[in-house]
Amino acid sequence: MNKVVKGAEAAINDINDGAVIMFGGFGLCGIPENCIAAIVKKNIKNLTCISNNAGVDDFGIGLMLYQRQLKKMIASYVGENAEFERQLLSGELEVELIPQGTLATRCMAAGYGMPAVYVLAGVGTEVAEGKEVRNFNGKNYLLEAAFDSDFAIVKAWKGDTNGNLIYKDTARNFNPLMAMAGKITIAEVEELVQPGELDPNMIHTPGIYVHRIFQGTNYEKRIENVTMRKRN
Amino acid sequence: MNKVVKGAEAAINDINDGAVIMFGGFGLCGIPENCIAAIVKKNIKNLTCISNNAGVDDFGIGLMLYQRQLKKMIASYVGENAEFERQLLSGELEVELIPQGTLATRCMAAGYGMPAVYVLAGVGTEVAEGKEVRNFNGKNYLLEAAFDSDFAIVKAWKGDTNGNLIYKDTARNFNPLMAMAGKITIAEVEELVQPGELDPNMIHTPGIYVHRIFQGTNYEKRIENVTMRKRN
Amino acid sequence: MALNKEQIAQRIAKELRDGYYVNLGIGIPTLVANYIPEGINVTLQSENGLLGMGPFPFEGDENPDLINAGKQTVTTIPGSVFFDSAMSFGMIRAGKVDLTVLGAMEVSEQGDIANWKIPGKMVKGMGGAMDLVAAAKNIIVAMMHTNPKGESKLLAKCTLPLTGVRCVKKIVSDLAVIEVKADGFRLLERAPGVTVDEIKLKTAGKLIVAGEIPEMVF
Amino acid sequence: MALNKEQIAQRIAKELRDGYYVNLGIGIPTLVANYIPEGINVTLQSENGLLGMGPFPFEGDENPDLINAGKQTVTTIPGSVFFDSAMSFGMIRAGKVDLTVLGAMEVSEQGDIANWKIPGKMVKGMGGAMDLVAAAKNIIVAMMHTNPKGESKLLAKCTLPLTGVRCVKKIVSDLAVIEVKADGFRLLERAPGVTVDEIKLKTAGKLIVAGEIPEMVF
Repeated sequence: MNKVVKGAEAAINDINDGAVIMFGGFGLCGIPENCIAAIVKKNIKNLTCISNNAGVDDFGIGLMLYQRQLKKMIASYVGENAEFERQLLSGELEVELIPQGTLATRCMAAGYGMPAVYVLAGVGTEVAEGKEVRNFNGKNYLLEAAFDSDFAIVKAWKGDTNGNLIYKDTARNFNPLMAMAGKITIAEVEELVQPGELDPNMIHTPGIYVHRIFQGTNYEKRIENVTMRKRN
Repeated sequence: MNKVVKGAEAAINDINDGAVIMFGGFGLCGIPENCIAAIVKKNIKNLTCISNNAGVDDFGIGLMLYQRQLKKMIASYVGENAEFERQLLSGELEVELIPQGTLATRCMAAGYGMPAVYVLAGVGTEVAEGKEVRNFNGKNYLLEAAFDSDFAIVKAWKGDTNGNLIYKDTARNFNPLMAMAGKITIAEVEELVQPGELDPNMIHTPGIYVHRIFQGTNYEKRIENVTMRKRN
Repeated sequence: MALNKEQIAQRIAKELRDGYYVNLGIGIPTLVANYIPEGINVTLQSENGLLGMGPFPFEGDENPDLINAGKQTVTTIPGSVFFDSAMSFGMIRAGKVDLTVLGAMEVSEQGDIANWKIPGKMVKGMGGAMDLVAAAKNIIVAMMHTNPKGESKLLAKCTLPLTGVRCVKKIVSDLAVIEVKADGFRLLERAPGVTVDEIKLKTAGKLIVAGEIPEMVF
Repeated sequence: MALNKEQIAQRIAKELRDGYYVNLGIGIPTLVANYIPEGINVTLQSENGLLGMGPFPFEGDENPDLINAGKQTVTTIPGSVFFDSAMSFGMIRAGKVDLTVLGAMEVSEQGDIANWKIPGKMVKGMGGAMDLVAAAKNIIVAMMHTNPKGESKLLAKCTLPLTGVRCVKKIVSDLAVIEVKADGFRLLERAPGVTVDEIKLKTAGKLIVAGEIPEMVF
């Protein structure tokens, strides 16, 4: 059982038109740049994407939008993307906007074998339409289903050939949750090491959840809002 | 806001008769030895304990059993304890046995603000009696309520004065889950350090969940089944 | 004189208590971090997975892996901790975050809030706002009392799609500090030089004025 | 000749496939780890929070913080990982563990299993057994075909409180390898020298014998 693949092209080799894919990352932070580039290059169509955001116009998932590879986008916030708004308003793109914590929890539920979870977010709003509302201890909760995705594609800082992953800083975000949630999980890492090189106490995603892994190249790590303070 | 208390006696100072307390640990591995000793010394009565196991006859929660401090025990496995069996069969002790994964998940649910969770364990068995069974995608699940405990007492390897915790090896077990689940969470650690000394990427329990912390002393760390192989 | 954004942030900062864990939304709420009172220690939570958020980095120190929920570069402080998004919203949902400060397009006299969507016009998404308003123990809204056309944003009933129901506890606007009570908007404080009559005029929802209304003190 | 415990473990080990994640219960199942076939790489999961469980430690190397679900001292191997109990049972519940091997007091011809309680006599608790049998993709039971009194443990219906329903896929006993099918226990292999008639005699549930039944090969 060798989980190591040569690169992004090999990793996404069996992703076909119409697939449901989760992409880790928050904005452009912690996104699987190599796999996104490979999917753009291969021009796979009719994809359903589950991702917190939709990238920006010329980077991240925005590249797939530009090529009209997406049939449906499931996200919590898509505010940085003019092409997205255009496709949405023109009806070319189906969009499901869901609360960020609900998005995260529906990924976790899939990874933990829980078919659905009760959450507070969205009760009394249009998010609740058509969903079960249930009162526990005087509070109303919505029942939200676990995600069912064909592939989860995540980006980690370090990984070993067993598929164990460690994330860095806020680039962790949705990555460990989606890593648990894919029928097939693909991880690209900045540094791929041998088993035993990672401290077993400090691993965020156990390798049992990861099916393919490779060391990515040329990470651009674009920053959306560079915000700084002056040195005195 | 100072979370640091002087020691176990100060940490458990406001635990009174009748409290519902979670204790971290699996068997004798990763149990909060100092706090257990303080509760035994103070002889607090009528406690409801939530813990995977009930210690052994002369250590861990077994010490509380021996002093008849427990009204009710909620656990998954209590096989190492003759006094436990005696109190159970005589009716002195109320016992609720629940599947280990359900125990863990009910703790996690409390820490994540989920009022109840659907799990597979126990469907079609006596564990399911009186509980909602619901079919999702062709499989039956039981609805299990999040735990509601007054105190959670956990043991970590290292902690900082903000309450951030790191566990070691399989002594992690239920500790991070219970740490999230207590109305008041008390952490005893082998080494208490200043903020900044722990790598922010490698913390298992964020301090927001921890209300009191102290560095414990004289850890015995008794091993239940020392099992070894011969050197060739 | 109506408050400017910095002053709104400054007034909200007075609501902080020692030991609070606080989530600050984008815009005016972010500015609150600049006015934390002396002797008060608060920990900032950023819902993308950071507890103990520090100030913006110095030029050249920006780290693309370290951003806040507004996607701005930030820093850590001693004692910071990173976690995943499920745990982040887990601690919010479990009520561990003491205070959430966020902006609003509309607030109703029942405490409903609308701040995520203008049908047919704005489709950016709710991000974490619905999770925060549904679960935080205490929610303060930072907002302008009226929109650019001069229309009140404090209404009897929200007209825009809701973000959350009966959740706002307090409003600090450019004109007033208002508590949301069972029977309506209760006026607590006026901006310096702003009259009760002006606030009444600019509040479309039911405004309760009981006794003398003091001016804010900075 | 009936198999001894080591041989039962050895036969079960032949069911392992390369890349499997496996949870081995206490008793005979634990012994399976000693017979993993050449060229087959399996990773052992211990439900107290360890993936990649190594052998018992050498004398003097025991670590009280490092035990298995049977509370025995164990070791790690390169690539091991620790996690909490919720994640441990999460990966089990999500079907990520390919095979669970555990003991049983009774198995029914429908695949029900009883192994945690004898009313009025044994009240140790189910530990993780109910979670494992409810969720593992593939469950093999390692057991003696009969109890010490000679009574069959493979029944039409379990008499003891159940651990799980319709979950056992295969049984390896001291006498036979049996697959649990929709219509009953299907005999696949005999222990060397054990006759089909003896297995029939010692199986209280419905035994399906179709064609020639080969002897196990070791």
